[in-house]
Amino acid sequence: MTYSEKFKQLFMYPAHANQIDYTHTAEVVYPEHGDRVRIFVKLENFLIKDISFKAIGCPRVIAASEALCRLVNGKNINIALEINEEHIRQEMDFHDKEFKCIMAPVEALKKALSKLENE
Amino acid sequence: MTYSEKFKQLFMYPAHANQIDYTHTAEVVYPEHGDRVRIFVKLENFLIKDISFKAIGCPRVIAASEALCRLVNGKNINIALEINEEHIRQEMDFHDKEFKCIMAPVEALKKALSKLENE
Amino acid sequence: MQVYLDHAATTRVFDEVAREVIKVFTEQFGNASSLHSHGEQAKQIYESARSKIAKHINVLPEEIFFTSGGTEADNIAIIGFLRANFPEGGDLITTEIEHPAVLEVMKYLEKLGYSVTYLKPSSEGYIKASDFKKAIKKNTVLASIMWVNNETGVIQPIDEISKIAREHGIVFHSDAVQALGKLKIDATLVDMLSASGHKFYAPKGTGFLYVNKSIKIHPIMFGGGHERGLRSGTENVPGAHGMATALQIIEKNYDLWQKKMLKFREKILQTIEKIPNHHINGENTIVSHINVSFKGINGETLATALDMRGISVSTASACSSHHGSSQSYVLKAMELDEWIVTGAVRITLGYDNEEEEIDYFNQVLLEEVERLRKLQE
Amino acid sequence: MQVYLDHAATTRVFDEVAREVIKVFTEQFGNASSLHSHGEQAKQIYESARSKIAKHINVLPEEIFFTSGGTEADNIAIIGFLRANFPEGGDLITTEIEHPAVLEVMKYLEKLGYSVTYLKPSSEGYIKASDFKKAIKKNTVLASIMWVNNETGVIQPIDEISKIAREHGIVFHSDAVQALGKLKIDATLVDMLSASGHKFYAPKGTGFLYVNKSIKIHPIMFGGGHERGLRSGTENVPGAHGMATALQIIEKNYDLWQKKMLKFREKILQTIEKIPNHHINGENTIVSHINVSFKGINGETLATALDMRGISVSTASACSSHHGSSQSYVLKAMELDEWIVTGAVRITLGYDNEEEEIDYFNQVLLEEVERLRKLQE
Ligand SMILES: Cc1ncc(COP(=O)(O)O)c(C=O)c1O
Ligand SMILES: Cc1ncc(COP(=O)(O)O)c(C=O)c1O
Ligand code: FES
Ligand code: FES
Repeated sequence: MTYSEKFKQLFMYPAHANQIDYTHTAEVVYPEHGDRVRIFVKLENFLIKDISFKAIGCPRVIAASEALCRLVNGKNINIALEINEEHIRQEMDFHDKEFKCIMAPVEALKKALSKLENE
Repeated sequence: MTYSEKFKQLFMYPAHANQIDYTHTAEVVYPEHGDRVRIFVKLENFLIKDISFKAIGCPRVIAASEALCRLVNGKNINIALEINEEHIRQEMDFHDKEFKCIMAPVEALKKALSKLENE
Repeated sequence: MQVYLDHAATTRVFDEVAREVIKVFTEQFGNASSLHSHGEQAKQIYESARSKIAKHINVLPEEIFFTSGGTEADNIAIIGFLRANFPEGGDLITTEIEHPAVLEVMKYLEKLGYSVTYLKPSSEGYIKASDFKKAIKKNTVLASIMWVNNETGVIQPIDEISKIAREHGIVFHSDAVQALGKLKIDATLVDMLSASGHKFYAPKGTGFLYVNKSIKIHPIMFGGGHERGLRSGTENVPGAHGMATALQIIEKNYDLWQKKMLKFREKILQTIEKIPNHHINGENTIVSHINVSFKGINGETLATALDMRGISVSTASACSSHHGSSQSYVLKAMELDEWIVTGAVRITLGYDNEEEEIDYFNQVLLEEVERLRKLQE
Repeated sequence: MQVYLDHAATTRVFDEVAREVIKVFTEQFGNASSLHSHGEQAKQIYESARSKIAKHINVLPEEIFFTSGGTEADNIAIIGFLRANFPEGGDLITTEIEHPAVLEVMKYLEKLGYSVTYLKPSSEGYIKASDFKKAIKKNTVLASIMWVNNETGVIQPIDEISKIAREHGIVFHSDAVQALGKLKIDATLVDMLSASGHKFYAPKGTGFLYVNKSIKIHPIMFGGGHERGLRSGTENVPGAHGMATALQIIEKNYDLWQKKMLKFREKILQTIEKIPNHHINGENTIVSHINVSFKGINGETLATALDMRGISVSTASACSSHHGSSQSYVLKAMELDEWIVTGAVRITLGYDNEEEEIDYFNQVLLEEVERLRKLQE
């Protein structure tokens, strides 16, 4: 499979796979694919001050995790919660619609923030 | 099919396809092969003083006709009558036993000389 | 001088095609099904070849399936179509003048219980569309009629037959092995079409089958599911690229080369006209093809004499066993005289022939016909 | 640096082979079935290739049949043998770890009414001869067991199985696609053997089938009756010559190259030993083959990371659809842990690899495994 230069940058040089002081976290697992993503968020006044991920799985899930982090870091959570498949695909420059697991990090982020909504 | 240099010489440069004053002649036809050979012999005291052929048919029948003429020209008819398949093959340097029509000229010679025996 | 005039048997790979194939052998050598970049590079070349070939015959890339040659394309088309759609039987229409790659498939199918109608050609080597129409039965499910015959070079009325086949809902396959690269082919006239690379200056062991996307077809060989399941086996990337390259070269030079062929053809025909008692076998042929008989001269004998003088032509009447001379079933089906059938030689021009080669051929032809006729006088 | 370590998928055509093939493309380009000298020259090269290949595997030239690849050879062997000898049915023995070119044929035959016994490998990837013996039934007519497995590289006990098959009068076919050129093969151990040229540095679209002369076999494709009726289609002379040339080059350099491979293998294994939590998949493999899993790293992910650094290896666990990750049926049959199956990458050395390539690979492997594991911590 050929990947774009953007994809390659995300997959090979993820900047958000670090450890951060987080306020919220959640994990999503796609068991049939062996994909597992945990998102850590440091929230301050509905602002995503910092974000990071842990990922195990296919190249797409790793690249998508980094893509999400880049998209939402420093943003208001309202913007973060509007991230959809198309945004992720654009950021990854990856357009094969067959692969759904690129949504695992988005789901994890929503799950993490859903706790906030319940607070 | 690859043919030997000897075969090529016989087929391309037959020296005995000329017209001669003959004393005996006979024709043999292999109808299923479309081969037809006539042998002309000029006999003098049981000596083949001259011999020639006419041939229509496959390359092998033409080469064999010339081979026979070369083998028996100037020879005693006893020698001529002993010519067999092996002699012809050697003279032609052609060793594929599948092809029987190389015996057509030999048969024609024998037929021509058989008239002599009956005389 | 060595003169090759047997381009209907096979062609010399174009130098440029050879260079391109070598590049793929050693640079884009990956397996087109591999996910890594070596595989991707190969896949790109492979799919680009598919697109170019599709365009050449006016169909879609996904309608092209690569095969190992014309024989395999014919087999997949006919057997694969019947397995997928009419496994229980049916009537097939073909001709008496097909290549064995179709005829032997038909014989196999007859053993399996299919019925086959064989159309007879005219004495000019032509299948009449009206005969095709008459042959249609209620249970006719497939027709296989070649685009150009390999012995006579006669172009068959594919457009007329196509119309009738469509009116009757009969799927129409055409063996275009002798047509590709020699005629401008619009494959949308038919539902399936076979081609073979080595007939158009590409490497041996290559070919393709066009299958209209509306046609369901099964494989005849099983494995990794390549070519969307129709033809398993590691993709022959250099071969496909070789075919596409050759067809592009032909497209680019087509008009020029056709003119050249026509000129050479005229020169040869003028020479033949000088020789009494000959017969040209087949009318309305492709430009590169001349099939001719000289009375009293066995075709094999003339071909051998020419060969010994450096010229390769072919004959369908070689004697191959003690069972007698094997004769061309194509010329026999045309009901030509015995001397024509046994005397036929096939002269097929190629884009790589030179004028001096043609001149040499003409001279030798005159000499050898005269010489061989003298052997009988 | 570009490093190709996927030689089990396909190989780069040797430069010398490429040059030889080109020569045939443009000089001995005749049709091997033509009677003229262009044809004769081609035929000589073709038959000489057949002899060399026959000698390489210790059989007779007339026992070698050229095909378009390994897939076709497997199909002809199995289907052709059954059509000729047991058209009514019978029991077949094969393994769970065969290539699809055998497994899919078996599935097809099951639909036709044959019964098939699939032998399970040990967790080391090995088919036990004793299991083969136990599987034999009264109506067992054919066994098809590969010489070397394409995923693990494990060498199967062909000699032991051969003995048992002979004792029971069972015809024995072996898919030796991954063995040719890598092991010294004595094909007389089996009755039929398949090979594929592009796996041993010859062009794609080439292959051959050995059939012991005592075995009756039918074609699966019909046409001009080439290859003594078993495989119709214009002879791929350059392809056959390419295969013979490649095998001769390998014969000449065999000992030297095996030593080189062994050294490279040791270097890679030493690197792998430095990495905790790995598993080598398969024991008693050919020298060029290493299949390994690293805990916590998806095989596709590691292969992709290596690819992005210029290194081509392969994995059998790529996710190819929304239906979930497809896993290697070979490793699953070996009943290895889930992480091993999804983590496996296949590293296959070639005779054309250089030491600096191996050193680069080792360094990158260490770095990428560490990096990818860190993503999880
Ligand atoms: C009309 C026709 N069909 C089919 C074939 C078979 O093609 P191939 O020999 O490439 O398989 C040929 C040539 O041999 C042919 O001339
Ligand atoms: C063991 C085995 N058998 C058969 C094949 C099929 O060979 P080919 O793709 O050349 O038809 C392969 C390779 O793909 C293989 O590895
Ligand atoms: S593993 Fe299936 S797409 Fe990620
Ligand atoms: S024609 Fe049959 S061998 Fe002379």
